[in-house]
Amino acid sequence: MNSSVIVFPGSNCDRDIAVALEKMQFKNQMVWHKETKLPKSDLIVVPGGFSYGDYLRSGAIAGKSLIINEVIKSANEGCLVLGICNGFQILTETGMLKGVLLRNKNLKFINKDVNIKVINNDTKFSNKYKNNQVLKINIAHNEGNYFTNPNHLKELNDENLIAFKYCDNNGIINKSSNPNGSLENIAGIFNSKKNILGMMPHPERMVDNLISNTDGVNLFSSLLN
Amino acid sequence: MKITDQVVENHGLKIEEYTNIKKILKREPNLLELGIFSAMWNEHCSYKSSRKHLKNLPTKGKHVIQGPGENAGVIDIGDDDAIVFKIESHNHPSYIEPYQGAATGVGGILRDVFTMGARPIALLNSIHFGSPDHFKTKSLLHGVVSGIGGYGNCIGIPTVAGETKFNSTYNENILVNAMAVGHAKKDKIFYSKAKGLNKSVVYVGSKTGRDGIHGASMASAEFDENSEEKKPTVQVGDPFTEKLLMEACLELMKDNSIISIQDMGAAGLTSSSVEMASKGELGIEINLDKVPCREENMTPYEMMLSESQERMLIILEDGKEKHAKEIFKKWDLDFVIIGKTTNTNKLVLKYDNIIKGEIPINALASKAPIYDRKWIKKKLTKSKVDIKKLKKIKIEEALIKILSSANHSNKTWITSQYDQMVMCDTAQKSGSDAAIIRIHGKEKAIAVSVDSSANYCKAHPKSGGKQIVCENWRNLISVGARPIAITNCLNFGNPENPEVMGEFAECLLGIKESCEFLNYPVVSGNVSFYNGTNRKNIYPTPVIGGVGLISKFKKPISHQFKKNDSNILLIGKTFGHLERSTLLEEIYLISDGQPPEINLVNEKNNGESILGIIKDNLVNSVHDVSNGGLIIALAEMCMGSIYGAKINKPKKLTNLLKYFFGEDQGRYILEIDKGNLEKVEKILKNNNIFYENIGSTQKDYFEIQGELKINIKELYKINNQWYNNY
Amino acid sequence: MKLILAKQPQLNLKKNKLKFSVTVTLKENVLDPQGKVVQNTLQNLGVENLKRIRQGKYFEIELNDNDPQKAEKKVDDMCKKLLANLIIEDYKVNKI
Amino acid sequence: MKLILAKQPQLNLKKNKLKFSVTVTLKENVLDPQGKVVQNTLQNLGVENLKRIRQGKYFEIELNDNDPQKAEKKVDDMCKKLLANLIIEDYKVNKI
Ligand SMILES: Nc1ncnc2c1ncn2[C@@H]1O[C@H](COP(=O)(O)OP(=O)(O)O)[C@@H](O)[C@H]1O
Ligand SMILES: [Mg+2]
Repeated sequence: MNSSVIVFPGSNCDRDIAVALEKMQFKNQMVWHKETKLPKSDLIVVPGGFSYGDYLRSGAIAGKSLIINEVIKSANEGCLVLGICNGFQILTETGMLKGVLLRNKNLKFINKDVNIKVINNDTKFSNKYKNNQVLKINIAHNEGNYFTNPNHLKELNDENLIAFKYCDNNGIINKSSNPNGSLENIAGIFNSKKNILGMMPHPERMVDNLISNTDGVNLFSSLLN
Repeated sequence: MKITDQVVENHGLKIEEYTNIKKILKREPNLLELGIFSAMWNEHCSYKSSRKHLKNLPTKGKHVIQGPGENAGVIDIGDDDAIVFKIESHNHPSYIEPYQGAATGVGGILRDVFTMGARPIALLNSIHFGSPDHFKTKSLLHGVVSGIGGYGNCIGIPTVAGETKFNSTYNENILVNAMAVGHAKKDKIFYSKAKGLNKSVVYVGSKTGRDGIHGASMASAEFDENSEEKKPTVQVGDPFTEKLLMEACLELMKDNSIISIQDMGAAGLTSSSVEMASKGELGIEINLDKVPCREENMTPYEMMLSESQERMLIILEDGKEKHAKEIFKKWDLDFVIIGKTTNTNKLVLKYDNIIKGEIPINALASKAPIYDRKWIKKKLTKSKVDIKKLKKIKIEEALIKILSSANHSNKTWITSQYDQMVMCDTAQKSGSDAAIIRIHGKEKAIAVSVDSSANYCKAHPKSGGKQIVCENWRNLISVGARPIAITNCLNFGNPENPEVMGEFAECLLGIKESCEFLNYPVVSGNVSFYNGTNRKNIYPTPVIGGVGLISKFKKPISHQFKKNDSNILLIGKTFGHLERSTLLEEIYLISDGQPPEINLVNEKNNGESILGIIKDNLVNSVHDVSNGGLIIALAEMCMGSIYGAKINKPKKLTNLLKYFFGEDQGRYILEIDKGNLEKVEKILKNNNIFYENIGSTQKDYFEIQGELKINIKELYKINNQWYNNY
Repeated sequence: MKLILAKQPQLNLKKNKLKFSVTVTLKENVLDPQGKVVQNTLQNLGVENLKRIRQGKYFEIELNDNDPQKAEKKVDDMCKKLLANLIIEDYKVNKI
Repeated sequence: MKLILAKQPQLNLKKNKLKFSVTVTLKENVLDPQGKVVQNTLQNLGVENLKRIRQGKYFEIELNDNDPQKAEKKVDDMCKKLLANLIIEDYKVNKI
């Protein structure tokens, strides 16, 4: 499977995702944001980091880059797009995913391993997980507080477009297992065609037992499936 | 402008120093030249008070590729890998503007590391605040922590370890020391020494503004009245630009374009150009019209003394300008040839086609003053505490009080604000004795830790200096790493005060002794004097940053208990040294006793043996015993685990407070499977190591027979409340 | 007690509502990394004749006070105490 | 060339300098965690009668244009294009 990772000035999880993709046998290419053409890809990843320093609003400036138009075009043609952390923020800024990511409720950067629950495993991104499976995945962000309007929230629920929700060890979704104030504990969402996934947790950090765990592996193997 | 005594003084120079400048120049300097002298001759750049003492530190060893004298130290970790690291202080700016002060501190030390061709792989910090009750402490804590996180998180380098302490000695002068560690290829290290004539001197990075011109010694009286307003002494960090600068430099470093490279740190363009020329025994000519400026109408004086961040100076090989420029253009950074190397051995500054300043390089470097300041020896206090006379306290109560105190509380509130995982090589995060970072794509890893002990150093600087090196060494040993080398940040008061100077001199003697004995050389460092106000100097606070190597990294060793019913061994002798202990300080508010003694022979023997035991895979967990003594160390091994411990009452030492809270040095706790006990005991006996079998692990409870029994979840809670309630 | 109070219609409170805006900006010579990036981005998006953009903070503060002068003094105090760091920032208070 | 240009008095530029301020605030129904924390902190510092604080962004934009109306339109465009996220934010432009 061919993948492309878009690199913006200030991206800093680009190497990490590339390592994970290659480990999972993707044929990966890095694509610099000034480029105007995307290599042929089955998967486009918009990685985490601080594109443009997170200045103005996280993701806002990257959302205006040249390459983004290509990403949108590919997505419209059905290409899979995965936005992680800052990548999720960028995808919402471009409108590819609805809603916004606000400052964390406690106004602090949060880095920790959190539990998330698989809400919909009937997608290209999650078919190797079980529904309601609890994963332990690292988060690292300032703005992960997902917010959207009531209509869209209803759509997310009705159409089963929520990918992951923050939960506790036992899979219970409640206020105290919500790290950042996110609406309904949402940690990741799909677009209506389910070919775009945006998520705050970092699956690429969870592919190596020596460093963390391997709870992120099945996201990549789902894609290969 | 006429240079009066007042102008000289405003530049932080002594009248005798000014006389000396005139003698060297054989004329009066102009204001620009005076500014340059003041930047180069101040304590920060010239090390005029410390150099004499620093010279004695051991700086060589079989792993040392580059010792002190470059932007950072470099050590060999086998194959073609090298580790580049250094620590630096940013104390004063952080007190004025904690967020930006701390952030730019991180930015500065990162530049020191990637300047040498290393990709930074870890950040550490040592931060000291005043008493939690002091009205400024809370906002300083918040500001500093978010500043450190803000910079490191944005640039994408994990902040993996550090230390945080509170003591009223820092009420008016906090300490913010940042350490950076990078990885380079051994044959691709870049130095600041200029070479060759007529080479292009290139300015890259951010534009120059009026930031931080001359910090404290600014000639305020000589500018117009609103100049004070115009010249903020605190810089704003721009981690985004630094990230671009780092990537651009590392990209350019892939081939052979660079002759020499130097970041613009303190005293900006002045010190970077002088340093390159001085090391290369060359001259340098700069055309100031070319310097990219952020603001209008900047004067040569301002350009030369600005401390704007995120800038570098590079000397390029002939014909490489176009290639280099393209790289910096790709990263949207300024790239301007501002001068060339010359054979005049002078710094020549041109502006408007006129020579505005001309100073022999050696006048700024080798002829800078060096002082042998007066210092007096500290007498060891005789005061002894009679424990029997103190108010009785239950062991359990003392334990809980200490675990819930500011200094001994769990630091997750801080560390969860730092990205510790980015780069995906952090195998052990903060919260452990030392962090472990895997070398990317390799089987080996390094361990890193920073440590200080102002309390011990205040009591007896030499023992304190000795102790802190050992504590740092122990932390690395505890995670199974062979300690290789250290960097040090020496935070002291006013060196013109003979007592402070004495603290400095003696601390260094202690550091030297330990480093020599342990074969643990100093490869880089930084001195920060004048910490204190109103004649109140801070406690002497040397901070040691150590790097160790794990050649075959299979799994991280941490201090949490791993299994049920394994044996707990205490390595090293317990005498029950309670003077200057955490117990006395936290419970009885007594802190004027002697520090514990260091026995370097035992220290080395214990450490080496444990390293061997870890290598042979005979332990489940390891922890060194430090502040708070045995009981705190044991409690730490329980917290965060599902296993606690059942500890026997000591057989010999009868005073339980002494046994459990004593701070005797050179001790470790090992958790050993029953099946491995015999093997481990044999090794310990063969190596002549004193040890005690003090109990075993058990589920759920931390217990000292007949004294206390606490649920470990409860302990964890107690240990985690302080920051959240502060 | 509290609950009951909260449910009371807050009519009388409305009367003495005062509203201020505060803008906090970096001092002239202080680097403004955000403004710089915003300016570059707009230029790349084709906006011409941009001379300079500086970014700052904005606060809207509503007070249940009725003396405008005292209230303004209070807002001024807040700026000094918390909203602005006078070493690198300036601020302006406006009644709105 | 450049050198000479830089030294020319920049009088003619001054003439057509226009300056705008932009404030960007979160829409009424969007939670404002920053404002809330600022408000709590001030209350803890002893400030009384605080009804509400909302935090937003502030921009000062200088243009080398001479038609104020066209310029204002341009600033309005910048807001729509980049400075504000209209899903959650409102903005206001003022000539200053
Ligand atoms: N305490 C110390 N121990 C050993 N070396 C030191 C110490 N302090 C400074 N040095 C060395 O002196 C040199 C100059 O230090 P410094 O001025 O802090 O460097 P920089 O110019 O990179 O900021 C460096 O090589 C540094 O490693
Ligand atoms: Mg340096």
